[in-house]
Formats: sequence, structure tokens, C-alpha cells
Amino acid sequence: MTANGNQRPPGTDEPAVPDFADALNAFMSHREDPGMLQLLTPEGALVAPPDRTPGYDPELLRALYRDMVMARGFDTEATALQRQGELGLWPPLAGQEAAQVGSAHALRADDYVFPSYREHAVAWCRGVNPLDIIKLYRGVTNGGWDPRETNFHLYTLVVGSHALHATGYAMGLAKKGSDAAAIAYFGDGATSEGDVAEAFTFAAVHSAPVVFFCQNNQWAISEPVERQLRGPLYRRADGFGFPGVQVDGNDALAVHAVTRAALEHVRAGNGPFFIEASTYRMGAHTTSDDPTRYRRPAEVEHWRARDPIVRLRTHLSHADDTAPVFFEEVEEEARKLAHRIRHDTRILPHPHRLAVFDHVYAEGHAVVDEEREQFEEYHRSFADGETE
Amino acid sequence: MTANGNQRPPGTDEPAVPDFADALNAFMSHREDPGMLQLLTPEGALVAPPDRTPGYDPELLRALYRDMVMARGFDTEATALQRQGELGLWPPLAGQEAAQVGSAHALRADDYVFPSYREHAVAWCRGVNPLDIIKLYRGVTNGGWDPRETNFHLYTLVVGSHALHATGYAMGLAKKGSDAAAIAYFGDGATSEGDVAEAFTFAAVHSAPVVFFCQNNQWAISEPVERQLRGPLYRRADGFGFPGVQVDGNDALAVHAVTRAALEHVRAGNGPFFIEASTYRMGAHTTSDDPTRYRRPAEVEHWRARDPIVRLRTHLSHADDTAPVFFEEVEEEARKLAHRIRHDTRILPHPHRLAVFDHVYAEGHAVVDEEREQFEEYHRSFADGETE
Amino acid sequence: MPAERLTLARALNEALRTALEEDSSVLVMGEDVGTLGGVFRVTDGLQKDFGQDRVMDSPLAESGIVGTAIGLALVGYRPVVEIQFDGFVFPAYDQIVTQLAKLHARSHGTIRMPMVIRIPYGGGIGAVEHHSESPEALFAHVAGLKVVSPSNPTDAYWMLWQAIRSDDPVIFFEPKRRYWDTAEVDLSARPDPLHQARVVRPGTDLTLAGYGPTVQLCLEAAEAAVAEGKSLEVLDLRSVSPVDFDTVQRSVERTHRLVVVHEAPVFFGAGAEIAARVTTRCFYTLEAPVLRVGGYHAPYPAARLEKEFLPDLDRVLDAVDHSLAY
Amino acid sequence: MPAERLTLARALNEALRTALEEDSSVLVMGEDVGTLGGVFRVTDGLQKDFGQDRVMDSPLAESGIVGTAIGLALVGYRPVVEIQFDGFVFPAYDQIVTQLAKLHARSHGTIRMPMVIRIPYGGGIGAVEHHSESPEALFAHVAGLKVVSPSNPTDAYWMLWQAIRSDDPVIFFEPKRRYWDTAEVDLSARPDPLHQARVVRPGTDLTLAGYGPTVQLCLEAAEAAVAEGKSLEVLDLRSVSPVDFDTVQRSVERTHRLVVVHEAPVFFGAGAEIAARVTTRCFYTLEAPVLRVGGYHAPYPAARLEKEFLPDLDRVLDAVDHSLAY
Ligand SMILES: Cc1ncc(C[n+]2csc(CCOP(=O)(O)OP(=O)(O)O)c2C)c(N)n1
Ligand SMILES: Cc1ncc(C[n+]2csc(CCOP(=O)(O)OP(=O)(O)O)c2C)c(N)n1
Ligand SMILES: [Mg+2]
Ligand SMILES: [Mg+2]
Repeated sequence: MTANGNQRPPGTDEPAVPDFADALNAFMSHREDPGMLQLLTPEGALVAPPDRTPGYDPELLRALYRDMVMARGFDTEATALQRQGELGLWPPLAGQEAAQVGSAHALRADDYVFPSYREHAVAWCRGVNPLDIIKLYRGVTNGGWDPRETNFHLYTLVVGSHALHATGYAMGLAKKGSDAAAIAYFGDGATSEGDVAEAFTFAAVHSAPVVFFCQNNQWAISEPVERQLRGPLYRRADGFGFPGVQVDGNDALAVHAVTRAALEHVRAGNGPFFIEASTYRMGAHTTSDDPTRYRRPAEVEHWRARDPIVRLRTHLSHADDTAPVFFEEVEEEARKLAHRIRHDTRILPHPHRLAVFDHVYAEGHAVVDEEREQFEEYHRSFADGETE
Repeated sequence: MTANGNQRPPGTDEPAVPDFADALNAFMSHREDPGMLQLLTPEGALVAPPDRTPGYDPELLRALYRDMVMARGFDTEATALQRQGELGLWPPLAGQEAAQVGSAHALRADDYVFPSYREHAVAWCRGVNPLDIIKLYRGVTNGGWDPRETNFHLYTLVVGSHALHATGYAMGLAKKGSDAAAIAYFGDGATSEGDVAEAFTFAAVHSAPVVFFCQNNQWAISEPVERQLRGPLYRRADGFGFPGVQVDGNDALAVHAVTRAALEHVRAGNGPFFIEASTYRMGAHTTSDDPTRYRRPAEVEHWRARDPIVRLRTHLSHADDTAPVFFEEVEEEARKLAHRIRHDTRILPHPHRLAVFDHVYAEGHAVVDEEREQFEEYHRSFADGETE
Repeated sequence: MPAERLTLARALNEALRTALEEDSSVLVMGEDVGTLGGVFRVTDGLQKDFGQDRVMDSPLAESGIVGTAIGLALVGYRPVVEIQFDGFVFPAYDQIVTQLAKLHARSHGTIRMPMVIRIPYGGGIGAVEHHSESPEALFAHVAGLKVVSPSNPTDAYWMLWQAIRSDDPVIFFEPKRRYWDTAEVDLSARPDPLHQARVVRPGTDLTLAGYGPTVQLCLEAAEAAVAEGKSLEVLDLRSVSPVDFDTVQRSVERTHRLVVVHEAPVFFGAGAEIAARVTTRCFYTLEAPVLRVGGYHAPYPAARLEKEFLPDLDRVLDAVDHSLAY
Repeated sequence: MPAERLTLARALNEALRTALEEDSSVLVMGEDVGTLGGVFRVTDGLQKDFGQDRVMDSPLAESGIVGTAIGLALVGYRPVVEIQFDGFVFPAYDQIVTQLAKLHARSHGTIRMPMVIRIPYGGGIGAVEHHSESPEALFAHVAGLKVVSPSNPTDAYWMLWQAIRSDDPVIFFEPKRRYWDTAEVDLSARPDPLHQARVVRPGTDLTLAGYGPTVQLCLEAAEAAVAEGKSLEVLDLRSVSPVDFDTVQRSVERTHRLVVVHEAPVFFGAGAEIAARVTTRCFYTLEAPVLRVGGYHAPYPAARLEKEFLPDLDRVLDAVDHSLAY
């Protein structure tokens, strides 16, 4: 059992098969409009017969479904905790579960993930303890977990800056002769930041094994995607000399397939790969945000009908005859997770005040030492810890 | 006569004709390989017959030729002046005359130019006094000219940053309802900077009337273009949602035609346009540079055979029967210009020491005032100006 | 206009509104400043009233925002740029430091850069990382920029209005934890000059100098000190570049002691420059070294630790005691 | 290794070479550091000897260079990054300030950022704009970074070697106008701790403190002052973050007077922090305010004016006179 209470060690369910990318290409070339890749329709039906659907595997789909439900359970609970004043802030993920879980399941354990701040479902799949994410948004820490344990980096809040870290990391992997890959998650808005473009350039020039995974959730806070860029976004990569594809980000199966193909591509030394997963943030940008100020209910309704969890559930129950007990068990597991999180959040210890001075430097700094000393002295000056 | 002693007021020789872009398109679509646009071969022959060559006009070609020779004369003289210790630095332009003069002639007087630091030929065509550029590299000023007089902005040395200024300027032009355009000149290396990518995004989203003119001279100091990007470069624009083309940057006629079409495109409200002019810096990056450390003589020879001035001269003398006296007159003019520059450079006045404090702020600043006062007081303290 | 009770955020909104009305070259731009009215609602309703052409939502790219604003200024506009939070100004730092700050000097005065960059700054609101910083010293060191920060709704209104009318680039730091402070704002009173400090509470024993969010804290400290029989003078510096050293000097000549309070880390912070210069000016007058209360040389901590990091009443009074003990 | 006569630039080259030899995780990266060997030839020959995989020419994008170096550090490398000139570090400022400086603290110490950012800085070489600046204060204010600057070939060698071995990010400012200074460098002597200041010339009447390019100037001033019967002590601070205040304090306790000299503008410069802290530590010892000699609050001027802007012998001696007149 991993840190998050998740039975499955992260990312081991789908070892890369060398000809998967070929299968995906064959699938794409059979389609009339090779635009956005979709394997499951919003109604839960397969676009092609199972034997012509790359990576089709009901077991995998149930694993994806389970993690999507768990992630939503966690997310819903965290949102509630914020409303109750237990968290300072929460950026809800609801709506983006297929994009995150589908891609995360395509990763190997030794791949390294660079998330932004909303990748709770990816974190879950990697085995990060959800409570560690809670800690961050509760204001207990600016970090939360040891990235080396899960190869899931700390959240990065400065939009786009981690795309370069992923690129550098991937350059390093290649230098070391490893066939692991790096993946950077960022939003549609992030693609405007110069750092993302620079990451594209460096990754392309160095043929770095990095997948750029963009969740185009249609909004950067209040700005619709048309105000951020002139699309189509997935073509951005071509101008930097590497391939980019658009995938239905609410279709976990398609996301999984395309990410798996992308990872094969980059592992083979072909350089970076860009994925635009078209999805939707069903909730607010964060709990501080009021999306009714900038988007119409009809739009939200339109996307609610495309809920990625419903889609997969429909498919599993109709096309695959998954037994109802499976869904009940998953629901129950998610309820337990939410309960555990609620409980554990409330008893999270307050950080020690001296932690302000911890780890500013690895090898010390005279000014920090001096200030820490004065700080301690100052607090000692209050009799009997009256201000503790 | 304008400030640079150039008879022709800048940029008035070629009023935009609405269907020029169509003519260019027609030309392109008749070609087998619609890759790099070339109208004049390196041997000086027209690719298509004159009547099917967009914008073909011997008078224009002579005007281009004249300015190219003048610019090279100026550039050669400035390089010599630097070698003699009269300038601190000089970034030679030799080899890039066709790209610069061809594009500059397509501009209107009310268009606004944002150069980097090597656009001496564009400056010349805009009517900037060459001595003002000399001043900059002599270390007399960090500016040199009043951009409002020629709509030629100050040189920008921080690579790529002016691409955003051009975009903002163009956004402002559109806001004002003007049909003028902005053009930003930068190098192949500059395309790696985040600012250039951000400029592409802003320009595309705002449909700003700006032409991005990239002189791909194959090198960013010692780094060949393959170490900077994965090409082809002209396709960069497409990924940002606007057109980009590659033109033979040593073919002044083609550069002129494509820039004219690009300007029509942006003026019509279609948003930005990207031009990659493939050319070569025949000399050093700057006079501080030693290109023999990083490039092979064969490469330099290859490009020397593609000298843009020779190409145009060959065409004019063979295909157009331009009289030899024309070339002699132009040479003589260039010699005179060089002579004037050499003379005027040597007598350029030293700036006044108090200029250090000038124009730091438009509305003053107490610290500057205090420091200026102390500075004056300090200098007064030396008796009889002994340290003057 | 008669006096109105306004929050600091609302006063800023009114100042923007007034500037947009008075001068058609004024533009407002930034991330989410349009439909949303900004994450703090400082630009609320402006796009509705002045249109998308004058109140523009920008793509998510700070260098792009400032860089295009420079271009807009070149063609005659007066852009008022919003950076969403203090910690997100750094992608624009190059444009601010190498371009915006220098263009006037480089052009020998022919180009002006009448731009305001509004930055909500400082802590105390329990925010996540990068949302509570005080980077003013990083701008004050750069010649060509002016740096100011209002402490109350009235100053917020007038200082922003003045900053927008200024032909110099002004980095305008808004104390975000004071956004919801209310005060009677007299929109018809004539304001002080933008860079003039103000004695907000006279006193005789020691001078407390703050700006932005710490002025209120200094006032509370002065009030608390009364009980101990100490009379503290409080200065609202209002401007960090330039600093109104004349007013500070006059105050110190009266009180002989100075404590500077800001949220930014003390090391290389604004207090250092104030201490250095005031000590030079008042070397024989000062009866104690200029003391500084501020953040530590550490990254701004997680929200649950911020009260340890931020100057508070006790820390200010402690510094006052130290100073008076000399 | 025996002592060798080396220029400062060559000493840096030797330090890089030593580091590349000793530790296979050391990488050198930056614009033109490969084939060309850097515009100042500091990386000359390294790519030839250590290969393109360890000495990498980077695309022209400073944020990209530092950002990818962060990723390389995460995967176990020790990148030594070159920024071509002082004025071109600002596009990387965001990565340095919000990422590089904070990752160790954010990760509660589990991540280390053993990165060196080499920046040729300062004026005096008649360069064009953006090629002569001294932005060290803009880094020293940022917690998580260390900032050092050597003044001579021996320190250049040892300090760079130490900086590369440090597990903290070090901003390494190289005094470009001293690149061609030569000295006998003993590559086998044990170096002082990286952040320790050094008394390079003892004296009794006043302390002159400099770092990087101004140490030599301070020494010349001390020499010139002898003729006037003044004995000046000269400190080479060597480190700007942290500053070795203990050594400064001990010196000031002996001399009672301090003048700080740096090329950076005085306003909000390193001298301010030194003045503020030393005045607090030595309040009763100082017989004059700490005076500062440095650049003005103005953009670095065109080359033909730089001698007006830069501290020189006369200006240092003038400050000494002012201090001694108290
Ligand atoms: C450099 C930077 N600028 C601004 C912000 C404030 N901000 C946080 S999230 C966000 C929008 C991000 O949109 P997008 O990239 O589409 O991701 P999403 O939130 O939709 O997942 C903004 C503007 C930031 N965090 N970093
Ligand atoms: C931001 C920035 N980084 C580095 C430099 C140093 N530098 C000056 S020119 C140059 C190469 C530019 O190459 P390119 O853009 O191709 O233009 P070219 O010089 O070839 O015309 C470099 C690295 C700079 N001026 N600005
Ligand atoms: Mg989004
Ligand atoms: Mg080039």
C-alpha cells in the first residue's frame, strides 16, 4: 500500500509496448476527421470496435474509473473543507479527472511528473498522500511531500515556470542514458508565458524526453481561451519542430492511449511531444473565485453533460457489463477516503514557529543564524510563553 | 534632403497596392516548391518573366541597389573606425543588406520600426543620420536619435524585448484606427527568447498590425541555428495562429515583395505576419568577436558567392542594361558618405559630465537631485578644474 | 465630489474611473481585469463602462503585459497595468528594469513612459506561496522607476490618480491586507505631492516610519505606547523611491530616534537605505541606531506561520524599547 | 599543483576545469560557452576537453538556461551557468527568485539546488549599454541565494571552486574589468571559507570596504593616503550575501570609521545594508557615519561618461576626508 492508501504502486499497470504508437497511428488514419482524438463518445460508446481501439482493456478502464472517482471524492471533500474554513484555498479539479488519470496511468514509476497546482488526480495516481496536498492549501507548508518518493514534483504556482524544469530534468535523463521521461502539466493559460515557449525550444534542440501535457480547460481564471491565444493550440508544437496532438480530455481511454504513445515517442529519443487535452473545469478557478461573473450557465451545462466519470461509468456498465457491485465498492472507497481526509485535516499539527528559518539554505547563512537567534531571544523575553 | 543626406524621403517609393498580396500568392502557387520565396536567383536572373514577377520594377531595383551600397559603405567605414579605436564596438551588417533594404523600402513613412542593434541599413532607409548610430557605438550616448523624426525606434540591445514593444505599438495603432503598421526586426537567436513568443501571442490575440521580420543569418554569435531551434523557423508563426513565410533574404526583390504583402495583410486587420529572411552575416558578430573560432571558411565562401549586392548588380547590368555610370555614381556617393562619416566621427563632441544625471526622470527625483548637487559640489572642490 | 466612505480597494477603483474619464489615453490592462474586475475587484465595472478597448484582459504573460504596455505608451497611451500578485511580477522584471526604466534617459528625454504598474503586495491574508511578498526594494534600487505605496483609502485614491498623471513609470504597491479598510475619502481635497511623507501622528520620544500596510501598525504601536508614557511620532513615508528624507530628518531632529517598519525582509530592504541616509544626515542628533522591524531573510512562509514573519505590535514595541534603551 | 601566474579569467577557467574533472555531475552551460569559449574566454577549451554533453551551448534564452538548469539539478547535476553580461540576467530573474531560491525551503530540505550562476559584471571596459551593470543588491535581498564576488585571481579560482561545491545556489559576480589582472595563484593553498571577509591591508584610521572590482581601488586609495599620513585598513568583503559583519565590526572597532565602495548605485545598494547593520553593531564606536561611494541613481551611462559614474581614487579619498572630518 502506498502513502495515499492506494493499493496499486504508481504507474505500473501499463508497461509500454513498442508498437503502441503504430496502433494509434493506424487508428487515427482510419478516421475521416483526424482532428481531436476520441475513443469513447460522450455517450460512452466506443468509436471503433474494441479490437480496433488502441489499448482497449476493460481492466484498465476500471482502474481509471476507480482513480477518477477517488480523485473526485478527494476534491469534493477538500472543497467542502475550504468552505468550512479548514483550508485557506482550494483549486478544484472536478471535470478534469479523465485528463489527469488517463495520462497518469500511462506513466512509469521512474518517469518524473512536474505538476502545476491543480493536478490532484495525477498526484493520487502517483501515490502522493492527499493529506500532503491538503497541508499545502491549509497553509501549513509551501511544499508538502518529498518528490523523490513518488517522482511527483512539488506543485508550482508560478504559471508555466515548471515547463523548463521538466525540460531540464528530461535533458538530464537523456544525459544519464536513462529511458525514463518527464511530463509537465500546465493549463491553456500557461501557454502564453514565455517560459513555456522557451521550454519548447530547449526540449526540441536537445531532443529531450519530455511530454508537455496541456489541459485546455477553456479558461484561465476569467479569460476564455480565445483571449489567450489564436488556436488551434495543439499546432503550437509543430512550429517548434515537434509533434502535437489534440485529444478529448474527457475521454480517459483516449487520453491514456495518446499519452502512452507520446511517452514511447519521447523515450525513443525523438524529442518532445505536446498533448492538448480538451477538457473543462466544472467548478471555480479556486474557492476564492466566482465563475458566475464570467461564464454562462448554458456553457457549464453543456460540459456537465460531458462529465468524464459519467462517460466511463456508462461505458463500463453498458458495453462491458461491469457488475454494479464494482461501482458501489468504488463509491464506498471514495467515501472512506473523504472521511479519512476530513478527520486527518482537522488534527494536522500547526507548524513550529522556528520553521520560518528552516532550510533557507542547505549550508547556513550568517544573517539567517543571527535573525533566528534574535527571534528566539525575543520569544524567550515573553514570560512563561504567554504569547505561545 | 533628410537627416542622413539621403535624397529620398523615407519609405514613400512604394505605395501599397491592394492586390499585391494576391499577385504574390499567384506567383507562389505557380511554383513547384512553394518553400523559400526567391524572385532573383543568386546569379541575378529572374525566376519568372518580368511580367509575372510581383513588383518587378527596374527603378525600384536601382533604388534598392543604391541603398544597399550606401549601407555597406557606411558599415565598412564604421568597422574600420572601430579598428582604429574611434568606436567602442561595431556590429557589422555586411551580407544582410538585401533583407534590410528590401524590407525597409516596403514600409510607409508612418509605419514604425523596432530594430535590434544591427539594422544600420534599415536606419539608413528611414533617414536616420548614420552619425547618430556611430554615436551609440562610440559610447557618446545610449540612444542617438529622436525616433519620432524617422519612426525608427532606438536600437534595443536586450535581445527580443522589442518584439513586445512593436506589438504594443501596433495594438495602439489599431486602437487609434490608423492603418499604419509596426515592424520588429530581430535575429534567429532572438526567437528563443520568451519575449518573442509572448509577442506572437499578444499580436495574434489582438490582431495587431505588426510584421515580425526575422533575419536568419544562420548564427547567434557562435551558435549555429540548429543549436537554437528545430526548424523550419518560418513555421513558428503558424503555431501561434498567423502566417509565416520564408524568403531568400539575399534577394532584395523577393524581400521587398514579401514585406509589402505582409504589410498589406496586417494593415487589413488580419493580424500579424512573420517573415523569415534567410541570409548570412558575412563578418564577425561584432568587432569584439572572432568568427574563425566557430565557423569554417568554406561556409563563409559559400555565402560570399551569394553576396546580395553582387546579385542585384549582376541583374541590373545584364538583364536591365543599367548603364555603368549608375554604378559608378553610387560607388562615388558611398565613398563620400564614408568620408563624411570618418570626418564627423572624429570631431564628435564629448558628452558633458553632468549628462549622467539628465533625463533619469521626466519629473525629477529627490535622490537624483541630491546626488547631482553633491557631484557638482565635488567637482567645484577641485581648484581651477584641474581634473577636467 | 463630496466625501464618501470607501474601502481602499474601492478608492483605487474610483481613481481608475476618474483617470479613465478625464483622459482618453488612459488604458487599464492585466490578467482578469475585465469581466472579472480583477481578483480583488479593484477594476470592477470598468470594462463595462469604458469598453474592452480601454480595459483589456491580457493573456497570461507578465513580460508581455509590460512589454506591450511600453509599446502602447510609445504610441501615446498611458497604460495602467495590473500584476495579479506581488510574486508574479518577476517574469516582467526584465521589461521593467532594462526597458521601462531606461527609455526616458536613453532617448535623452524625447520618449516618456507614463505607465503605472499596480501590484497588490504584502501578507496577512493567509494566502498561498507567492501571494504575500513585498519586493519594493527590488524596484527602488533601479533608477528610472518611482515606487510608492498608499496606506489608507484617501491616499489610495489620490496617489493612484497622481501616479497615472505622472510622466514617469510608477510601481504602485497596494497593501492588499488593507483593501477592505474603510475611511471617509474627500475626493475634492487637494492632495499632497506624490512623494511627500506625512506625519500622521506627532510625538516627541521616537519616530516610527512605515509605508503601505505598516502605517496602521505604527499607529497602533504609538497608541499602545501611550499607556507606557511614551510619545511616538508616526510617519507615513508613502514613497519608497524617492524617499522623502527631508521629512524624516525633520522628525528625527525632534525625536532623536527612528524605527523603520516594513513587511519586506530587513536584509537589503528599504530600512537599510533609510537607516544609512538618515544616520548620515542626523549623525549627531541620533541617540540610538536606526532600528528596523521587518521580515526575515527567509522565503515568505506558509500562511500558518506568517504572523511569525510579519512585524506586529509586539515586535514594533520591542524595537521601540530597544531604541529607547540607548 | 604549484603556483602559477594567471589572469583572473584564466583562474576561473582553471576552477571550472578542476570542478569538471573532480565531479562528473558538474555541467557548464550558457550562451556561446562551447566552441567559442565564452565572450570573455572563461570557458575556453572546456567543451573540447569535456565534450558537448558537459559543456553545453544554450539557446539564447536566459530564463530557459536557468530553468533547465534547475531541472538538471533536480536530476542530480551541478550546473554552472553563465549569463553573458550583467544586463542580461533579468529575463532569468523570475526563475532565480521564485524557483531557484525557494526550492530548498519549499521542499523542507529534501531538494538541493547546487547551482552557480556566473555573471561578468561591472563597468570600466567602455562597453555599450547593459554591459557594465552591478545588480548584486537585487540578488542579495532574496533569501535562498548566496552572492559572492572575487577581487583577484587567487580568490577567483578558490571561490568559484567552493561555489560549485556548495549545495546552495550561488550568484557569482565576476569583475569583468579585472579579468586580465594577473597574479601568482597557489592552487594548492587551503582557501578561506567562501563567505569570509579578509583584511587585505591593515590600517588604523579608517576602514575601506569593497568587493569585486573595487578592492583594488581601495588598495590604491590606501596607498595614496599614506602620503597624507593616513593609515587606511582595506577589507575585501568577498561575499555580499551573507556579509561577514563580524570581520567588518572587528575592523571598525579598531578604526572607528567605515567607507564602503562599490560600483552599484548607492541608493538601495549593498552599502546601505552594511551601513545600517554596522551602525547598529558599532553605534558607540563609530566616530563618523558610514559613508558610501558608488554609482549614482541613474542608468549606467554611455561609455564615454562611465568614469564620471564609477567610484575612482579621488572620490574614495574625498569620502575618506569627509569621514575623517567628523
Ligand atoms: C506567473 C503567474 N501569473 C499569474 C498567476 C495567477 N494565476 C494563477 S492560475 C491563473 C490562470 C491559469 O490558467 P491556466 O493556465 O489555464 O490553468 P487552469 O487554472 O485553468 O488550470 C492565473 C492567472 C500565477 N499563478 N502565475
Ligand atoms: C537578453 C540578451 N541575452 C544575451 C545577449 C548577448 N547577445 C547579443 S547578440 C547575441 C546573439 C544574437 O543572435 P541573433 O538574434 O541571431 O542576432 P544576430 O546577432 O545574428 O543579428 C547575444 C547572445 C543580449 N544582447 N541580450
Ligand atoms: Mg485553463
Ligand atoms: Mg543571427
